Amino acid sequence: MHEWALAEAVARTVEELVLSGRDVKHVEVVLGELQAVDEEVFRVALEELLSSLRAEKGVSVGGFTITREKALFKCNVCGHTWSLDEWGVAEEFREAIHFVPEAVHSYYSCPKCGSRDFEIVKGRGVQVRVR
Amino acid sequence: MHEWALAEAVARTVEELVLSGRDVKHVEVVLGELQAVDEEVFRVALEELLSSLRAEKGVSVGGFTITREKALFKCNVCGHTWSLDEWGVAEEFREAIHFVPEAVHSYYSCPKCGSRDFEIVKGRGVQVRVR
Amino acid sequence: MELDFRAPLIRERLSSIKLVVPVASPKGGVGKTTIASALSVLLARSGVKTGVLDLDFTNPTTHIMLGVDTASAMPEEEKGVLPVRVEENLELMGLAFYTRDRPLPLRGHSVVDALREVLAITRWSSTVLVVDSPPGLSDALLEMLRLARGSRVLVVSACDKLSLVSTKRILEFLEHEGVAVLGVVANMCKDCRGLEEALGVKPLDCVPRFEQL
Amino acid sequence: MELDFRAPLIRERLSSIKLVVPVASPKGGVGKTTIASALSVLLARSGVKTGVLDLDFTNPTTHIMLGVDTASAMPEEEKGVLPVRVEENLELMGLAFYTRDRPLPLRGHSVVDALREVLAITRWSSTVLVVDSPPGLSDALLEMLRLARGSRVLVVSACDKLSLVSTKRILEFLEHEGVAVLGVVANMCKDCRGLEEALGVKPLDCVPRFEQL
Ligand SMILES: Nc1ncnc2c1ncn2[C@@H]1O[C@H](COP(=O)(O)OP(=O)(O)O)[C@@H](O)[C@H]1O
Ligand SMILES: Nc1ncnc2c1ncn2[C@@H]1O[C@H](COP(=O)(O)OP(=O)(O)O)[C@@H](O)[C@H]1O
Ligand SMILES: [Mg+2]
Ligand SMILES: [Mg+2]
Ligand SMILES: [Mg+2]
Ligand SMILES: [Mg+2]
Ligand code: NI
Ligand code: NI
Ligand SMILES: [Zn+2]
Ligand SMILES: [Zn+2]
Repeated sequence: MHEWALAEAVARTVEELVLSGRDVKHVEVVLGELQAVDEEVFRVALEELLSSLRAEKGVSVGGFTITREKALFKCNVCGHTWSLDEWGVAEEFREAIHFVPEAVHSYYSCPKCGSRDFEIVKGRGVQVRVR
Repeated sequence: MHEWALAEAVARTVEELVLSGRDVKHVEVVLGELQAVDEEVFRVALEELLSSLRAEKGVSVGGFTITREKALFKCNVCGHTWSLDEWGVAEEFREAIHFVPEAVHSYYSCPKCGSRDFEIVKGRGVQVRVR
Repeated sequence: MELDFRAPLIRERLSSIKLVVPVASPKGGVGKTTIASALSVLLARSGVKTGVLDLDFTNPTTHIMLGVDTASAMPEEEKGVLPVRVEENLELMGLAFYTRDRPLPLRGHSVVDALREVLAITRWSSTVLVVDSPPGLSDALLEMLRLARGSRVLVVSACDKLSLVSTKRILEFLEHEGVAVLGVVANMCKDCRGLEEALGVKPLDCVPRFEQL
Repeated sequence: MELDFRAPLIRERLSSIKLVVPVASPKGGVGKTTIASALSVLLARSGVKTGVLDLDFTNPTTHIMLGVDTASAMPEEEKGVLPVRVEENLELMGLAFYTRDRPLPLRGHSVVDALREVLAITRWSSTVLVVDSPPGLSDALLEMLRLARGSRVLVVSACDKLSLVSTKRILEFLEHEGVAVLGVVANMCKDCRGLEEALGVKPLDCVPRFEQL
């Protein structure tokens, strides 16, 4: 539950873009499934950060939306691709992966060949798209 | 001058594609500027390899063309992008880079900040496109 | 590197640190973890607020050298992540708290992503950050130097032939990059003159081999 | 991994080799290069045609251990590249022939590209290929094991705490990957029983610390 810090990263990026002269109409924050960010806690944090950004530094954006992206994995050894629906992460390891998604390589394998040499193709964690 | 081996790699890939049932109408071999492959020597080698492939294994392709791709670099430290025209590789290092293009990181730097932490964005070496 | 939304926050996190000291050598086993740990304890005990980052993500061992048990100590979560308190003035952050003794096989781009994530969420309360680097001149060290260009690198070198050529390489590399070097610590050497001749540089110190270590 | 036009030729090059033996440990300085070099010389002198690949691209040192001077010996070019002849039955290939004593800073994806290029163009005339791996569980070792899945890994371990946890990690990693392990060579250990207890595995051999090495 360090969603505040993740929201802070988004707010700092928006701040830098606006201060560099970019007119930011809309911010889309994509939450990748693997990191399992708590959307509500994140939303409240980002709202607070953006409002203080407006109040204290006069930096404002049109608005933001939060979307979700399914996780997709691809094995470098056998080429298999799969999702968390097909092969979940055990409960006890989710917190480590929540803080550092790459920790998934210590706890999770390709369901087809068992290798830990795979790519997180999609849905790793927080991404920001700006319009 | 190991163009024969580079042509052999192309021939082996074409062979595998055809034997796996793929109808290969046309092969485009792209020669990236950085590796400085000798086009003529490469062409003669590939022609010989493809004709023996046809004669010995009945594997044939429509035809092949050789195109060239300019090299483009991008510095990870300062973001500068540049080409070999702007900043050439010293003559004495070209042979090493000809055999292993990644050796460029021992002999060549970003012209703007001097860093050797850069990406070879385009034009590294041999690439194959099949239709 | 494409724009990464974590970059501005990473800059802010690192800006609170006065000095970043990567302890590095492309050669393995010359004493990076030992020297980084000893240095950080010395700094802490002389009153300097010191942080240690274990950058050897695929084989973290700094916590063992600092006597921190990853099973019982976890970084606290408070508007981010707080490094683990080792002793007064000394805090440690690394992936071992998340992966423990398990293997963490990572391709280079994953090392970069993990490093950016750690540097974005970690809230240091230190003035000096000692970075225990993995061997090699690859993603971990390159990305750390990219994110903290004002770093001053402490190069650790043993005195055998393999180490000397390795030390010459990283000194040359750091010179190209325009990254500052604090100097070379000669470690486990019977006699440091060989190193001086080979490198043309006087070692900052000549740490002997301690039998019982 | 996207299709790489070099893949079929790499398979062909490696198919002429009966046994690929990566000498590995995620820990640096445990003796990978020393054991890989000693093993390859022993094999060659017992009549086995042996090749050595220095996989430590960003800090190659195997040629020094094998006494090969990269300034005077270059791989010959003949329909590809022939490894350098070290002695009868022993040949060596690595990037040091191209980059010598210079630093070669490489991000992981570049290590992969360079390895594929070397394996595609190199024409081995050996039955056994000993691969001197760099420390860490990253691109070099992962890609080598991906390209040569039938490898049998020789794990080198020292006996101190840092090495033992590192050895446990790579043994666990290789088990997940389903990659065969020849065994563990205990190196520079005063007494190997500690290793046996910690790993629950009997070392293949217990190589002492040779003072003059
Ligand atoms: N000065 C020293 N005296 C005795 N042993 C040492 C000394 N420095 C390092 N070592 C030992 O050498 C091994 C490698 O040291 P380490 O710090 O892990 O090197 P690196 O981090 O460079 O791989 C460790 O077992 C460590 O205990
Ligand atoms: N059995 C041994 N006795 C004495 N010195 C050794 C022994 N094995 C390795 N060394 C020395 O230890 C250092 C590290 O060995 P090296 O083979 O380079 O390890 P790695 O390749 O695992 O990093 C080298 O200077 C080497 O000469
Ligand atoms: Mg290093
Ligand atoms: Mg270390
Ligand atoms: Mg290894
Ligand atoms: Mg080595
Ligand atoms: Ni959280
Ligand atoms: Ni050539
Ligand atoms: Zn798989
Ligand atoms: Zn630059």
